[in-house]
Amino acid sequence: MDFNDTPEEAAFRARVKEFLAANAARRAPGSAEGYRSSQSAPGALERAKDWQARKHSAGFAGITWPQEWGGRGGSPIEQVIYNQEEAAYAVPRGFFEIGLGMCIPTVCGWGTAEQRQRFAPPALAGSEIWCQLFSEPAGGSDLAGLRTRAERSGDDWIINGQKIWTSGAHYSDYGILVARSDPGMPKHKGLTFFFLSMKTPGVDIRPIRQISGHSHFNEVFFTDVRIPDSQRLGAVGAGWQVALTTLMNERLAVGDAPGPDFREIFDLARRIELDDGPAIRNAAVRDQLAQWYVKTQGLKYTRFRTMTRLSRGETPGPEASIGKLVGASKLQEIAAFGMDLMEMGGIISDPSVMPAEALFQQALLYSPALRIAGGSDEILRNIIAERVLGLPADLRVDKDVPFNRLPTGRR
Amino acid sequence: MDFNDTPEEAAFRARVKEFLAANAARRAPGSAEGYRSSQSAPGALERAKDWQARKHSAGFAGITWPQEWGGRGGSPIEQVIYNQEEAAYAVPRGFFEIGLGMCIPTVCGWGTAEQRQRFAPPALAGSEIWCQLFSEPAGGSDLAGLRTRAERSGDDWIINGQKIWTSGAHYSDYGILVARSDPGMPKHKGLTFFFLSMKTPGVDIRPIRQISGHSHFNEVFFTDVRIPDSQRLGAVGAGWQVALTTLMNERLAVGDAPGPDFREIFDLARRIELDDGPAIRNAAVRDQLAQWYVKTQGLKYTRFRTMTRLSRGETPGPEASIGKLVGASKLQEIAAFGMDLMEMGGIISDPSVMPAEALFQQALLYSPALRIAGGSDEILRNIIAERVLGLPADLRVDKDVPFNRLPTGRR
Amino acid sequence: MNFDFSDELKQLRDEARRFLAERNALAAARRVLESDGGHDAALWREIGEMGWIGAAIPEAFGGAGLGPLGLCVLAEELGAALAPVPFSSSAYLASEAILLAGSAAQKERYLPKLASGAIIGTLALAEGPGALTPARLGAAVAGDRLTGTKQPVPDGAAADIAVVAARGTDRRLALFLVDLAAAGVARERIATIDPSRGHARLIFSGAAAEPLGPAGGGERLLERLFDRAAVLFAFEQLGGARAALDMAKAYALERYAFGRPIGSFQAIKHKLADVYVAGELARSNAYYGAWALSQEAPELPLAAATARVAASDAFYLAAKENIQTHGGMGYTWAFDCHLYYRRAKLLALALGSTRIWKDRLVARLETQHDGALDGATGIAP
Amino acid sequence: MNFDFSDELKQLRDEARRFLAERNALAAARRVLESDGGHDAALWREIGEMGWIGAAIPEAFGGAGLGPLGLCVLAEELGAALAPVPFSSSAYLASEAILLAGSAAQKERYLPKLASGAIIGTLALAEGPGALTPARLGAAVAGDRLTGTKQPVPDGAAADIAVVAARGTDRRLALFLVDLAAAGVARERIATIDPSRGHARLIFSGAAAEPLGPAGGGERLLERLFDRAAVLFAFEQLGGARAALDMAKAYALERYAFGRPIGSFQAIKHKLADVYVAGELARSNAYYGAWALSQEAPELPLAAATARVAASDAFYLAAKENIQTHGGMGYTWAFDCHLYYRRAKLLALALGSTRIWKDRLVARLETQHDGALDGATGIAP
Repeated sequence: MDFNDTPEEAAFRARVKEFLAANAARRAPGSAEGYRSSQSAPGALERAKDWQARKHSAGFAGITWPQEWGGRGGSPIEQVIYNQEEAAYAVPRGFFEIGLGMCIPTVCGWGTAEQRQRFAPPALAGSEIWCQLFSEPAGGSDLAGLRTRAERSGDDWIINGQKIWTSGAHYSDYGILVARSDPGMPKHKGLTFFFLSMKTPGVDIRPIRQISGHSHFNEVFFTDVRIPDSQRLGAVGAGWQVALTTLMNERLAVGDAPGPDFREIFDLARRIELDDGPAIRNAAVRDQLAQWYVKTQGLKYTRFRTMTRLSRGETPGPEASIGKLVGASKLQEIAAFGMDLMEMGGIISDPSVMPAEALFQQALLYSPALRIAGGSDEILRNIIAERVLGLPADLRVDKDVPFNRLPTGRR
Repeated sequence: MDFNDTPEEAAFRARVKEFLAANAARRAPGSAEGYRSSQSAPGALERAKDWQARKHSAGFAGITWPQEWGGRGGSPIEQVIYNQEEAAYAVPRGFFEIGLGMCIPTVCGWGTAEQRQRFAPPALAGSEIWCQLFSEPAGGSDLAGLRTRAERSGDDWIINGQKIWTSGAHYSDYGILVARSDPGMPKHKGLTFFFLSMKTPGVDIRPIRQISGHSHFNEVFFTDVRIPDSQRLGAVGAGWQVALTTLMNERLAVGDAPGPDFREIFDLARRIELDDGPAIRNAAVRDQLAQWYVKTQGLKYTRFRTMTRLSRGETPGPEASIGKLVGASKLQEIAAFGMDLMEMGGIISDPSVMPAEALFQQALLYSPALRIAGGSDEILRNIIAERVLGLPADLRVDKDVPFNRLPTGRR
Repeated sequence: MNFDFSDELKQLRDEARRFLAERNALAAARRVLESDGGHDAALWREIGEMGWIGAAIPEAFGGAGLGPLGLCVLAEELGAALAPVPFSSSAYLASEAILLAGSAAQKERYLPKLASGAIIGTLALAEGPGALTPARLGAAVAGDRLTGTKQPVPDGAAADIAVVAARGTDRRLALFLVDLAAAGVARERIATIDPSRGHARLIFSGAAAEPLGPAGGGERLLERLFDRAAVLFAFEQLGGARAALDMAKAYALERYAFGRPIGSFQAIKHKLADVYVAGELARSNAYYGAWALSQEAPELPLAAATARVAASDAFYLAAKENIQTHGGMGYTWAFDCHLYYRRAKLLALALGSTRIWKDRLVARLETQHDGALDGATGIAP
Repeated sequence: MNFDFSDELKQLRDEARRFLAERNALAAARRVLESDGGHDAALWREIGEMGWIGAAIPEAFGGAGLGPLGLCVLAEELGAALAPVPFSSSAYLASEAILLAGSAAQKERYLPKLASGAIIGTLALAEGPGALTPARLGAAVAGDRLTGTKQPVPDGAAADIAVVAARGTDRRLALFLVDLAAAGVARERIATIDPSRGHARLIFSGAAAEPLGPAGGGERLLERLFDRAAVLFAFEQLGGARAALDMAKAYALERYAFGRPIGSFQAIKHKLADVYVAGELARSNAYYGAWALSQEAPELPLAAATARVAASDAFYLAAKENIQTHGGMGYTWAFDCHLYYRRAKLLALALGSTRIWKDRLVARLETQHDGALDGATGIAP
């Protein structure tokens, strides 16, 4: 039982460290970077593309990708090592994960050799960005409940409908799309999968404003959008199977959600005075701190167990699935508790007068999204119960019924 | 907004107080009476019968029953007032509630005039005790899933099967029974309802030992038990409708579950020393105490709201349904927390050396039953969601299928 | 036993509910949120005309003389509608403070205008993040001049007068009445987590301040004021909790996933059942607080703390799980879920956190005679 | 990164699992429960023969020399099987105390017999209900004679020797070794919530006691002993949590209600998902504790407190919700659910409540240099 790299891992880590030290600036410790808010900073996209190009030249883009796609042909543990080291640096994040983690692997897996050669290298080099057009307003947790129509018209398909929660649609060059090509078939059987240029006429992108005031997601409207059949991935009606491979490519989460975590609430408790002395001396505060520490460390060492499996070339075990479920609620609790420690003044959200630059107040507003996006708490518990514990799936009324006969609500 | 009785209620309360003062001894405050354990004390049954007879003579048995059944013809609020006052006295409890609250009303509601005359008066006077034979091993929360067979044989029915969780079967004279008369019908449609003497040949009663060591429940086995058709209540196949009327007669819970409640944990916190002083001075303890106080008072004033409705002759509102759901978990938490305050010595269950005569240790062991018996936490949340909030029922696969075609598990 | 509001008060409640629905107070709250406008002046005027603001102010001072129970039923409806008006600041805090401690002259001078809504009052207490104790109080009055900075002051940009907590000449905590239009008062809007209610920073530099209540009596007076306000805030929170649950319930019935309403999944059903239970316990505790408040009962301090803790937790839970029930839609700006979530946290901190109130609750229990605990066994009042 | 046990230790774990299943340790626990017999002597003998008890005792003293990681993997299996043997008392407490503080002579005298199981050791610390502080300690040694009463002493009726915490002649807390068969020792079984493990009251009236470790070093020694034991107990608790979840899972699949397995209802699915999550977090924390223990790392005190809190809560949750998942059957004596429930609470109090350990955890964090918190951000070890 040790925390050391294997000799190979250590060598790789050393190369990563060297590259980062030479090419990027270290992140200030405890820096209060709001949830993804840095993405909307001016010039962020350009900086991100530049950084991706540098990573690519140095061979650290697409670490786990096969070499024939332009990747490094490395192991998942190498990707984890890279991410660990990069996390200490102030580099742009959040622009390429979806494209490189989900879109391009799908295009490469289901597309032609020409398509692979055309799309993989520029994505890897950061010159083309991809987004994923799956979710719909009527869908939510029920991804396959999508209604966007794809109708055949000669060698083309005509797309009409609406997607939602599309991260980065506004700066993406291409997107992958699932649409319903046959509403008379049962839900999972009438879907077909495409990719398209986001500049195609009829594509209309509108940002969604979140509670936090930021807009990290978009609605994307399709009005008679024409896609050539050559941009279909997989067979007509086999869109669900293709989509499943996309979803299986979800990258390993390495870090926690950005925001106040144990360190921040512990620091606050040490600094702030309650009516009867420093918060850290209050037994109720200590009790609560200890519980979060236990969770925070539990998640950390759970990741270590996952890394151990990766390091051996094994598939991560079920323990990898609990991070977001535990972390999102913990973040929301810590945000609210931090505000409580500030008492009547805790509602102020002006960073200039608040401890931790109002990080707790910001987190109160963005943490609800983390309990929902990318699998709600409820869906994650279902997944653990079914895939890890082997309990039966929920009863389904929507499996063998033609999609257009399924009951729908007003929402 | 006041807590006073109406003049009529006050007059009734005065008569109750007078009766109790003249006929019973006051309960010692904070007396540590274990969960129903007093029922198994020697002579308890005789004392209970004697007390019931006295209540009956004084007109306080069957307060809400119609006078033609021998009752008082009073109002629900009068029953509540009686229960409130009686709660302060050390009188036997727990032998007649099921018979008078559920069995006899069903017999009287569905039986003949002769049956009413034959069975109501002795039940009311305490000379005959009734039990309810509904639950089965395979049933649990799914009451209608019962499998005990009733087969017609001339003017009789032959009963074979097993009931479980029958309180008081061993001291009961009669019982009400639902059995399956047609397993080829859907679940709720093949049931028929009976009553029978518990002395009928073929009835075998075996106590069930609980975690706590007590046996408040029984298994009842039926082997070729013969019941005349005249003891059928309701039509053949209409047993479920009859059973529903029984279940609707569930009496209003007035008190909390016996055991350590807020007062006991508060007293313990004031008396016991932690490593750094009296527990009551510890902020984490105070925080927890306050939360239980809020729940305890919330339940108390919720009962006041129910009583207000009863006092006006209205049906209790949805607020009446939350008592057991909140109270049972609270009891389990208080028990565990009380033990925690006692630290390493908290595991001792010998009453002679423990605070509160080991009431917390006892409650740890009997409180799990309270989260299950009479509607599990999960069933109660379903009931609140469906009947109070109007959310849809769970999907049912067992509604329109012949009972003998339903899937069953190994348990 | 009549543990309920009178028919007259229920009628007032129903009227309030109808009026706020007609005026679409929730949409007004959103307008304020979008504009950072502080409050809806037109709605405030109408509310004043209907006599709501002065519900608990005696008729002799221009109020409706309904007593605090009148404020309770109104508070619930204002809370459910998220009405963007300075009601709590003016009615629960400023008016109540003057009623509790004002001289006859002060009452005559301020209460009629507060009752009609002609002027807005508020309480200026907090001095930034952190618990405020008498020892840490920075604001001070020398002679009749106030110096110091208060933030956040609810409705501080719109208020005409403020009751300000400051050290008196004797260095002890006292309350003072300050005309905010006078010289020596500067104010700036400050950002909070709930822009549907305006908050300000008040900077006093030698502003004229007249004592409210006896010198050195400020601490006791604040405690009494907070106990009373805790009950009124609890009703506002109850209303919010009710509305958030109604919103979640409606969405759970309308929204389908996997071919069925999401409200048919136990994960949603049981979540909303728990929200309902917390709301009912809070309601029952708030009713008891209302009784104690209306009777000036010795039980008020304990009842107020109990009502406060229950209502703060119930509203926050309802608002938080309303977002969760709405899924992705729940965290969009366009849906109203966040308005309740913001307001829930705002109100939970407005009179100090539940941590403080829980500690206070136990302290009050400790000083009760032993018999007071009998109530907890649930047998009799 | 190799955050896992070695293949050798995994093999030991698998053997232990197989052996305990073959011996049906759970049925043995029930027999002890029914008979109040204290422990299963035959099982104890076999375990001793296999070298488990001395897993962490150096070979020089008759042990297997596997170090504490050996005890960790065995503890998990003993915990899962609820094995009714005095393993924790003898191996985690008595042997560890002698290893930590014993003189060469004491080690030579006791460890080989403890390792083989020929004698049983225990720790006698608590003096009835309530937190034990040095100031409250009643047991005292004058000269070499011990007087005082200890309860509950785990395996106190079966033990041959006890490590006893008492005041020394200098009035300070120290540990002493006492031969329980000697004069001046009376013992009585006492009832606890978990009769599947025997506990006793030990009454010392002038019993011979020899010092273990330096005079006045008892407090520090106990703290070190408890930190080490906390990790070992955590593994026992992990095993219990795993077994209780397995039991609940199996029942949820086998038991049908409303025509479907109860495990298909979200109320059960999500409950068991939460139990699983708590168990995984506890497992990860326990692994870190095992690493710190095996390395004698300076991180041990903090890691031990973290592992202890996580494991105590996880096992209790799993045991409690296993009963709930079983419904009515869950609270019958005949089903095994209550054995896990009893054991969970027993172990959660055995080294002091989680309240104490949480406080200790924060105290240890406070004394860490700032960098220690970096771990919490989850980036690197």
